[in-house]
Amino acid sequence: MAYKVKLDMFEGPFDLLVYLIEHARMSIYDIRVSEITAQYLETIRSMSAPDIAAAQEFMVLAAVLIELKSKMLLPGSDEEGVPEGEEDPRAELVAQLIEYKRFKEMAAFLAEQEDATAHIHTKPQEDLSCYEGPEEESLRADSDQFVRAFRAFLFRRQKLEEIRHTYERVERQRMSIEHKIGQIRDFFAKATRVRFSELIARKNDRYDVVLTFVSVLELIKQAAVKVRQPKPFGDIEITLIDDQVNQS
Amino acid sequence: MSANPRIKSALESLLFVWGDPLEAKVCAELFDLSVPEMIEAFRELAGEYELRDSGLRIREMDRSFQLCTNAENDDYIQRLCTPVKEKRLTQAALEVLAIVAYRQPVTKGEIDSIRGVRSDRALEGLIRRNLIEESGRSQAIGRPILYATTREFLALFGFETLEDLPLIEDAGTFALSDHYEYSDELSIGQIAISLDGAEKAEDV
Amino acid sequence: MSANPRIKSALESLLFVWGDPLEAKVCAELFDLSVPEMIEAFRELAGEYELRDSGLRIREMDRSFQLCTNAENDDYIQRLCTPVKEKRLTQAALEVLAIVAYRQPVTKGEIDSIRGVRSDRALEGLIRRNLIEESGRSQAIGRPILYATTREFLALFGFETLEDLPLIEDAGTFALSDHYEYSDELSIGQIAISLDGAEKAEDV
Repeated sequence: MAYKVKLDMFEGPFDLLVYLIEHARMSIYDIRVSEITAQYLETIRSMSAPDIAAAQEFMVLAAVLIELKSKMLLPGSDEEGVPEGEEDPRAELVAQLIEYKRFKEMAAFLAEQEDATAHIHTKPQEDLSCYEGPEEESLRADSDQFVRAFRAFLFRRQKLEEIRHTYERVERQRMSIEHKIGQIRDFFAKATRVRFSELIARKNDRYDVVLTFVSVLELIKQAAVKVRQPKPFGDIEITLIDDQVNQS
Repeated sequence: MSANPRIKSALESLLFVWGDPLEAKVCAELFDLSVPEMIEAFRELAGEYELRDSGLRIREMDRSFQLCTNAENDDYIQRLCTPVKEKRLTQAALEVLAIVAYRQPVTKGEIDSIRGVRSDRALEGLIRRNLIEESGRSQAIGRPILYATTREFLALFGFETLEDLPLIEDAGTFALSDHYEYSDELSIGQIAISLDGAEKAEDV
Repeated sequence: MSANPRIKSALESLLFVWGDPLEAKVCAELFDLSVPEMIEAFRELAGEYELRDSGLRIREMDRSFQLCTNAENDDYIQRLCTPVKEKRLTQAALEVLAIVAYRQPVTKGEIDSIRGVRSDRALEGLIRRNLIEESGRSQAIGRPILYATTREFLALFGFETLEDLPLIEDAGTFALSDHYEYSDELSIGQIAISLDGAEKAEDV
C-alpha cells in the first residue's frame, strides 16, 4: 500500500472505511468491494497486538466486508458483481456509511461553532448573599410529599382503628338503647307504671343498668314518660304518658 | 475629542470579564495610549452609560474603573435573589386534601368521620389557599356542602388530571371500609358536635 | 412596539449580576409580564447592543438570556488575562454530540450503531460537562436510557434553539428508504454489542 495509516487515527471502523474509500477515489455508492476489503484487512493486519484487543469493532466490519465480497463473487452476478434479480448486497453498508458521514460532517460543523463561540466570554455570578433578605412565602409541594403524608395518615389511621374497637362497642350500646327502649315500651303494654329495678334484666350487669338508665333518660327527653324518685337512692317510678301510648 | 469606538467596545468587554476595578494604567499599555487618554476614554464610556440610562454603570475609583449595576435597579435584583421561603402544608391539611382528592365530591362530615377528628380549620385553610372549593350540595339531610379539589391543587402537586393521582395500596381498603365506618363515625360525630364546641387546633 | 425603558434597564442589571443564563419565565414573573412579552423585551435589548456595536452582547438560548462579550474583543481579553475555558471536545465527543443533537431523544445503542463503535466514554464525558442529559427511558426492550442535549449545549455552540441546527445534507439520490436503513443498522449494532466487550479509549 502506498500509504500508512494508524488505527487510532480513526474513530471506528466506519471512519476507517470512509477514509479508505475516499482515498481510493471510489464513489461511496459504488464501492469496489474486492479492493476495499483488501485494503481494510491490510490496515487491520498492520495493527499492533494491543490495538486488536481494543478494536473489535474493526473486526466486525472486516467480517461484513468479507461476506460482501463472497456474495459478489457468486455465479450469476452481472459484470459489476451484483447478483441478478437481487438487491445490491452493498446497499446496507452504503446506507450506514452515508449516515455515519452525515454525522461526521455535523461533528465538523459543531467543531467550527465551538471555535466561533470560544471567543465569547461570560462572567461568573455576582456574590448575591447581600441580597438575602426576609424570605418570601410560597406554597411548595410535590406529589411525593402528598403521597408520603397520605401514607403516614393511613398508618396512623390503622393504629386508630384498633383503639376504635372501643368506640364500636359504644356504638353497639347506642344501638341497643333503641332496643332497650323497645323493651321498656313492651312493659308499658302491660302496665302504665313500672319501677326502674323491674326493667333491669341482670342485676349485676353494670352495662345493662347504665343502658337502661340512659334509655329512660331518652324516653324523658321524648316526653314519653314521667319519672319520680320517692326518696334519695330509692327506686325510680316510671309512668307512661298516655297519649304516647295511643300514638305508638 | 472622542475616543475610538473600537477601544470603547474593547473596554466594555474587558470591564465585563475583569469584574474587579481595572486600572487605567494597565489598559493604557494594552491600547498603547497615555494614562490620561485612557482615563478620558473610560469616562466617556461611563458618560454614555449614564446618558442612555443604562442598567449598568462604570464607576471610577482612584484611576481604576469597574462595571456595576445601576443602583436604581436594586429592588429588582433584590426580588430576583430573595430566596423564596417554602411554606409547606401541615399534616392535617395534607390529610384533608388527600381525602378530598380521592373521595371528591365529599362533605365535611365525611372528612371528619374518616379522620376521626374535626377538620374545620384545615378545610378553611385549604379553601383560602384555593386548593379545594365548594362544588355543590349533597342530597343528604341538611344538604351539606360538597368539596372538590381545584386546578391549583393539580398544579401544586404537578398532576395534569385527577387520574394522575398516585394509586395508594391502602386507598382500596380505605374506600371499601368507608361505608361501614361512615355510619358509625357519623353518629359519634353528631354526639361530638352537640357536646363539643371547641375543636382541636389545626393550622394549615 | 417598544419595551419599557425602565424594564430594559432593570434587565441589564439582572443579567449582569446573574451571570448565568437567566430564564425569561423568571423575569416575566418579576415584571408581571407574559413570557412572550418578556422575551420580546430581551430581544429588543439585545438588538440595541448590536446596533451600537457594544463590547457586550446578550445571547439567547432556549428562552434564557445571558450577558457575554462581543467575540471581536477576544484578542484584548486574551492580552489582559487568560479566561478559564473548558478543553475542546474530542472528535469522538463531537460525533456523539452531533448524533444526540439530531436524533434526540436517542439511546446509547442507536448512537453506537450509527458510529459503528462503542461510545460509552464519550457519552460519560458529555454528561459530566452537562452538554447532554438523560431524558427518560425508551419503550424498547430493556427500557434503555434516552439522551438529549442541554441548554449548555446550545450555549457552547451558540444556538438559540435546536431549530438553529443546520439541516444535514441529504445523501442525494440514494434510493433506500429510511425504514430499510434503520432495520439494517439495528441488526449490525446488535452484532457489535454482542461481540464486543472492550471499547476504544475515548476521552471527551
